[in-house]
Amino acid sequence: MSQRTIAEMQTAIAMDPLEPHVWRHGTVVAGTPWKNPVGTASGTFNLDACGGYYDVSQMGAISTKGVSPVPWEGNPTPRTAESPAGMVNSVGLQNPGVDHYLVDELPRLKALGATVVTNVAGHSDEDYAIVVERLADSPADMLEINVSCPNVSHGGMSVGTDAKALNRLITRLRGLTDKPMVVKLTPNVTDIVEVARAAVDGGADALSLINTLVGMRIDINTGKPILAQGTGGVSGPCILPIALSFVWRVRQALPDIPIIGIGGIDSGRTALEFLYAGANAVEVGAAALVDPVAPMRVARELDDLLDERPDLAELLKKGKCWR
Amino acid sequence: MSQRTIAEMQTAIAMDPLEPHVWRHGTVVAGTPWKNPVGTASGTFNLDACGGYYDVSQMGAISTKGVSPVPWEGNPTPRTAESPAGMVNSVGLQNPGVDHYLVDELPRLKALGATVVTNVAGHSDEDYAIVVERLADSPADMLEINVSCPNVSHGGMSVGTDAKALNRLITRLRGLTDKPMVVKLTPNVTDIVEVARAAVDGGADALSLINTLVGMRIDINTGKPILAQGTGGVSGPCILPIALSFVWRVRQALPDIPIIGIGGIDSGRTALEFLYAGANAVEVGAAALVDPVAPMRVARELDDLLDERPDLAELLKKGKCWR
Amino acid sequence: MKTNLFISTSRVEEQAERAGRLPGRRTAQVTGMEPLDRQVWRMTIRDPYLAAHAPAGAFINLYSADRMTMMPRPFGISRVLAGEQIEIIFAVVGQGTNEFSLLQPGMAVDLLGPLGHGFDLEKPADYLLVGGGLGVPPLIRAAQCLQGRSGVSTTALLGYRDHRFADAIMGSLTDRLESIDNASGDVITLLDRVSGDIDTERTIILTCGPLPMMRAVAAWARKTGLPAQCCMESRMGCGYGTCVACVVDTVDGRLKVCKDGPVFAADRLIWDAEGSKEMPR
Amino acid sequence: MKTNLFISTSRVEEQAERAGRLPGRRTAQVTGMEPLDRQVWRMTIRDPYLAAHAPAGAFINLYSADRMTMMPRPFGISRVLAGEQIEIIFAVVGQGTNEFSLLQPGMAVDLLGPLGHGFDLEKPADYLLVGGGLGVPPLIRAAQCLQGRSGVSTTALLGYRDHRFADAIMGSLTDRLESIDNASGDVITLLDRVSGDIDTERTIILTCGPLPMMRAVAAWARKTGLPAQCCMESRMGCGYGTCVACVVDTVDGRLKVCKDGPVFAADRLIWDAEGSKEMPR
Ligand SMILES: Cc1cc2nc3c(=O)[nH]c(=O)nc-3n(C[C@H](O)[C@H](O)[C@H](O)COP(=O)(O)OP(=O)(O)OC[C@H]3O[C@@H](n4cnc5c(N)ncnc54)[C@H](O)[C@@H]3O)c2cc1C
Ligand SMILES: Cc1cc2nc3c(=O)[nH]c(=O)nc-3n(C[C@H](O)[C@H](O)[C@H](O)COP(=O)(O)OP(=O)(O)OC[C@H]3O[C@@H](n4cnc5c(N)ncnc54)[C@H](O)[C@@H]3O)c2cc1C
Ligand SMILES: Cc1cc2nc3c(=O)[nH]c(=O)nc-3n(C[C@H](O)[C@H](O)[C@H](O)COP(=O)(O)O)c2cc1C
Ligand SMILES: Cc1cc2nc3c(=O)[nH]c(=O)nc-3n(C[C@H](O)[C@H](O)[C@H](O)COP(=O)(O)O)c2cc1C
Ligand code: FES
Ligand code: FES
Repeated sequence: MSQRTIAEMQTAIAMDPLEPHVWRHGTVVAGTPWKNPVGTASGTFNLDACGGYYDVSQMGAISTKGVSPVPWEGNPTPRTAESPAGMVNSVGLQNPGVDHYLVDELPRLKALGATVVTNVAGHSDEDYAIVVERLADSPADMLEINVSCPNVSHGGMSVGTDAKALNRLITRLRGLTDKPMVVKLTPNVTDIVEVARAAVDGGADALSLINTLVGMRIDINTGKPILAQGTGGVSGPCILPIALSFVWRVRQALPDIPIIGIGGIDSGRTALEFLYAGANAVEVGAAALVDPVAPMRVARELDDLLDERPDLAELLKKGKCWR
Repeated sequence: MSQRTIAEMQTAIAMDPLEPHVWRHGTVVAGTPWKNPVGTASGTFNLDACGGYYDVSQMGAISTKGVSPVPWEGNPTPRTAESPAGMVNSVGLQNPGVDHYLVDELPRLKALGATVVTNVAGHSDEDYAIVVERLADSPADMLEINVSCPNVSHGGMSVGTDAKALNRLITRLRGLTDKPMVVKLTPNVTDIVEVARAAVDGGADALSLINTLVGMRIDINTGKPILAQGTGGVSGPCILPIALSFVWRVRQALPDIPIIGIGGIDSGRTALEFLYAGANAVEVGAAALVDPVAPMRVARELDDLLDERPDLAELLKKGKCWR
Repeated sequence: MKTNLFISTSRVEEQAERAGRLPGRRTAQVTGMEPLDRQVWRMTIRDPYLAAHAPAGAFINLYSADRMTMMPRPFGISRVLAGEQIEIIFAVVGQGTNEFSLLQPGMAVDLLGPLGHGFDLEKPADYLLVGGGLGVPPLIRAAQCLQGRSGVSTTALLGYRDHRFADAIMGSLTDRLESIDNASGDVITLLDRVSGDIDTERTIILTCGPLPMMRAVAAWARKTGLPAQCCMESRMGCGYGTCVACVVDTVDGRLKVCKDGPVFAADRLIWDAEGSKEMPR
Repeated sequence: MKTNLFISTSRVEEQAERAGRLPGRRTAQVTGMEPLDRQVWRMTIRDPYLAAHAPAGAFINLYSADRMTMMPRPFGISRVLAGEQIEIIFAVVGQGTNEFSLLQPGMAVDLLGPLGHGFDLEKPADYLLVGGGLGVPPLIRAAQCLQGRSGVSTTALLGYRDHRFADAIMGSLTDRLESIDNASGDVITLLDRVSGDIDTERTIILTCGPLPMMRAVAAWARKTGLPAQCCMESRMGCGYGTCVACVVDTVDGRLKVCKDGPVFAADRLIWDAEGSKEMPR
């Protein structure tokens, strides 16, 4: 988003992100080919909502909203608060449950031709295991284990901040499926490398990071938090530099693990920063909430930027990353 | 910065932050009275630079740049990169050392009538101890132990992320001075409450938080980090919601410890959010870099906002906090 | 000053049409800005797609030009006007609305829409439009859609804090208008006043306003046996159905105000559930 | 669209004067915007304080109206013009400069300044103004300050990538002007060309441009035994001396480009130290 010259802005303006496009630069994440390196981030994509605005099959991948063993009600409202260049949410994984997902969103996405990353939520190891088992022979292309949601009281982030617990969980899930398994990490930790290693040692095929940072806003007219839940998770451009450094640090420590970079991406240029930080692919989250077409626009902008970077494009195509 | 109505904006526009002002709402931090609850944050105040723009004695307190036992050179340049609604810095505590500080900035600040919080830096327990000893009978009003700088390789953040090491350090420093001792915490930890407790148990009279979050930007033309150092510390409005939640969580766990809230404050309203989150005072950092008068403007705006909140104002005056 | 990454109304609308999609976020031109009251503004925007697709009860998202405040600001569409324009009426309550009030004709604003599922106006009926304050705009659009329909009558009952800023516009579109300000009572006072004239077989209530008001109107409708449609407010994360931030509790589960609503049948809403705790103005 | 929390030039300047302080960040009016080259603009701004206090080599910070990009953008003052105006000349290289290039006369921009410690022009001398590309603006101001001074002569030697966008302005202020573009050589070519005409006793070099160019000029000056003053660039965090981001290594230690500089004597600078690694354009 920075460093866009007039000429580049004119290109952006001239670009029609909805026009049929032949992707020139794909990527491969843990053996799964993506049409391009840009996916939607979990919780910021909904087929009925987004499908109206662009051809979702043309995304690199679609990471769907976290699914739990049974339907979850989520948290009380208000569930969002604005913050500078970002937002705080405490949706709390409201979702209709894995059974509904298997007969509704997943088959519809696959019928459209989308590459699907199914985001898995749970309150306990048992919950995660149930969902992973149910998905084991579904048409989902990849599973993304969300051990990093700050908005649920059990499971979620509490697993993702404890390397031992995480290792135990991932080891268990590894026994339940052969699907490529991505573990989604939380930035709310002292040592991301320790947690990343625990996931990889447990059998993760890839890592995705970051999930949201714990945050809040206060209503100065009441003196109380804006979110009914008190705190929530911060996302959006504001977390970009933080997310980049997490990806960078994990990449320095683990040169071979596929990484999906997430956090504050709102343009081809910010996506590219993640690729240079060592990510194999990226996902667009909050930016899609303020512009439904954003993920597709980011993908198109990145396709153009990669034209001028054949070395990087070549690495991605081979499932490798920039060092 | 949000929720400012036209009427309020006109007030802001009409306000002259340089006009002589009688502060109506002071605070007390660990026994030290502040003229108002707004200080400058360490590293974003320099007497020669800021003194030209406003009467620095009128701030609640002046937290000066971290001082080390000997002069430090800091990191190579570039030392700053922009990020959405914020910045990343890797200054690395360049400073002329405690001896220079004792004969130069400190006496000049005291001669002006400022309340001074001296920020202490070190690469080792020994370093901190030397500086604290040198300051023990200086005219500094408070000491702020910076165990949270992400930009130095030893000491700094490595102490602030390890509860045991922190407790040991603070216990040692406690033996060296009777001055009110503030410990400045880093947000780059899994469990802020554990670290906060370690500092308080070691003898901290107050806590200040947050220091910067680890972050980085990458130059997409070179594929390399913009900062010479690679990563740095993120500050500015972008970290506001994150900082608020850290203050809130520490306040929930430790109802009595005085807290100085820091992170993304750029207006009386954002300062007020910290007071409602449980802070006894606040400090303005990056906002001062993009508007020299910002700390004074924030203090003036807050003084007005506290007029309408006598309960809160009364608590602060007594050294207590909002619950 | 505005440097915008998004593309102008006409281009986005063309692109979307070509691709058979909904038009996404786009930059449109402000064509008018007029104060209706202290801190209440009437703004018109030129956007061909919106002008052609603006069901009563639908809303649009406006976005700040300052990307530091990035979230959507939803506003009900109050009228469609000649020249491919739509109108909104809004109060200045914070950063975003303050910024919008400073826009001048000729300037640009980013928007998304139309959004939401509006009022059901299918039936020929006597419509009672019960609105409070900044809840009146979607009812104005309802009145506009109903105007001139055969077998339809419209009565607006409007409650205001003080100045009756929407009476002039609403009055020109309805058969009857009664309004009241805080000092003299609320819309329930008005409902009681007109209740004698109501044909309970033919009457449908449409309501929009602060939550306590709508709760009272829904209770009144239940008591009187009239069907009521409520246009809800909620703090939104996207406004188009993707983030699940804006939910309200209904007998059919937690539904999205932005996509399943904002209009819900009064008897489907669970009025005291957690999901509807936030007080709209 | 701009909703600004900062106050207009005149008010801030008055307030500061009353308090005996420097004027802080303020909102000033753009009075002119003209392209000098592809992506190079000449912009004028009305600000009485700046017009009265603009030493050669001083710069100002401009700030984006989009608070998502909040850091200062420093630009050398190129001239003071009638009507309490100052001029800057800038290239579009990123988000901020792109936004500034879209400003129109009458629009507002936030600024801070004057900043920095400029050229020492005390001595009557033959001044050699050696500039490259966007390093020329502060030398234009130097020429303006020197113009008409008795016992002073000025020769400008300017190197450009391609178009010689500053020649017209500089030519009107100096006694002699030589310029060159990348295809034909660099400023060292020009220095060598004029070296025969130089009175080494009376000549002072002022230089500003890309770091490699200034390094070469400093080496040439050393060789020739001429004093040189270099106007440096550095990535800044504040621009007024508070953050210690912008340092450069000198024989006197790591100094701040924004406050101790941007002008330093060539022989005080340590040319190859880490502290000056960043390549200005
Ligand atoms: C479906 C719908 C239709 C609406 N129609 C109108 C209308 O026709 N006229 C009108 O004046 N207002 C309307 N509102 C309320 C309007 O959206 C808010 O007043 C406005 O978003 C406030 O923005 P701000 O930046 O000034 O306030 P800020 O408080 O600075 O906004 C901060 C954030 O909170 C959100 N927010 C603040 N207040 C509300 C609120 N009451 N409801 C929902 N979100 C809020 C904003 O959208 C923004 O994301 C409507 C709200 C909804 C949900
Ligand atoms: C003392 C000084 C005087 C200058 N005078 C002029 C001048 O007269 N004319 C002119 O065209 N340019 C000048 N520059 C360079 C000018 O400041 C940058 O080109 C401009 O800040 C780029 O902003 P941007 O938003 O377009 O770029 P972005 O890359 O989007 O900016 C991101 C951040 O990096 C900083 N930055 C980017 N490039 C540079 C650079 N080369 N030097 C320092 N900081 C940079 C910006 O200030 C901003 O904080 C000067 C720089 C300095 C330090
Ligand atoms: C409203 C909302 C809901 C989210 N829900 C989920 C979720 O269900 N599962 C998950 O792994 N991450 C979830 N996230 C986190 C995002 O996928 C992403 O990691 C985060 O928002 C950072 O990216 P961004 O800055 O691009 O938004 C959610 C984020 C938002 C804003
Ligand atoms: C350029 C810069 C230098 C800093 N130097 C110090 C320092 O020396 N000691 C310290 O404790 N914190 C230092 N900080 C951290 C700030 O004091 C503050 O904790 C942080 O920036 C968050 O507040 P903000 O968002 O208001 O800037 C520095 C921050 C910046 C931006
Ligand atoms: S606001 Fe996002 S689903 Fe309704
Ligand atoms: S830029 Fe901050 S000290 Fe120079």
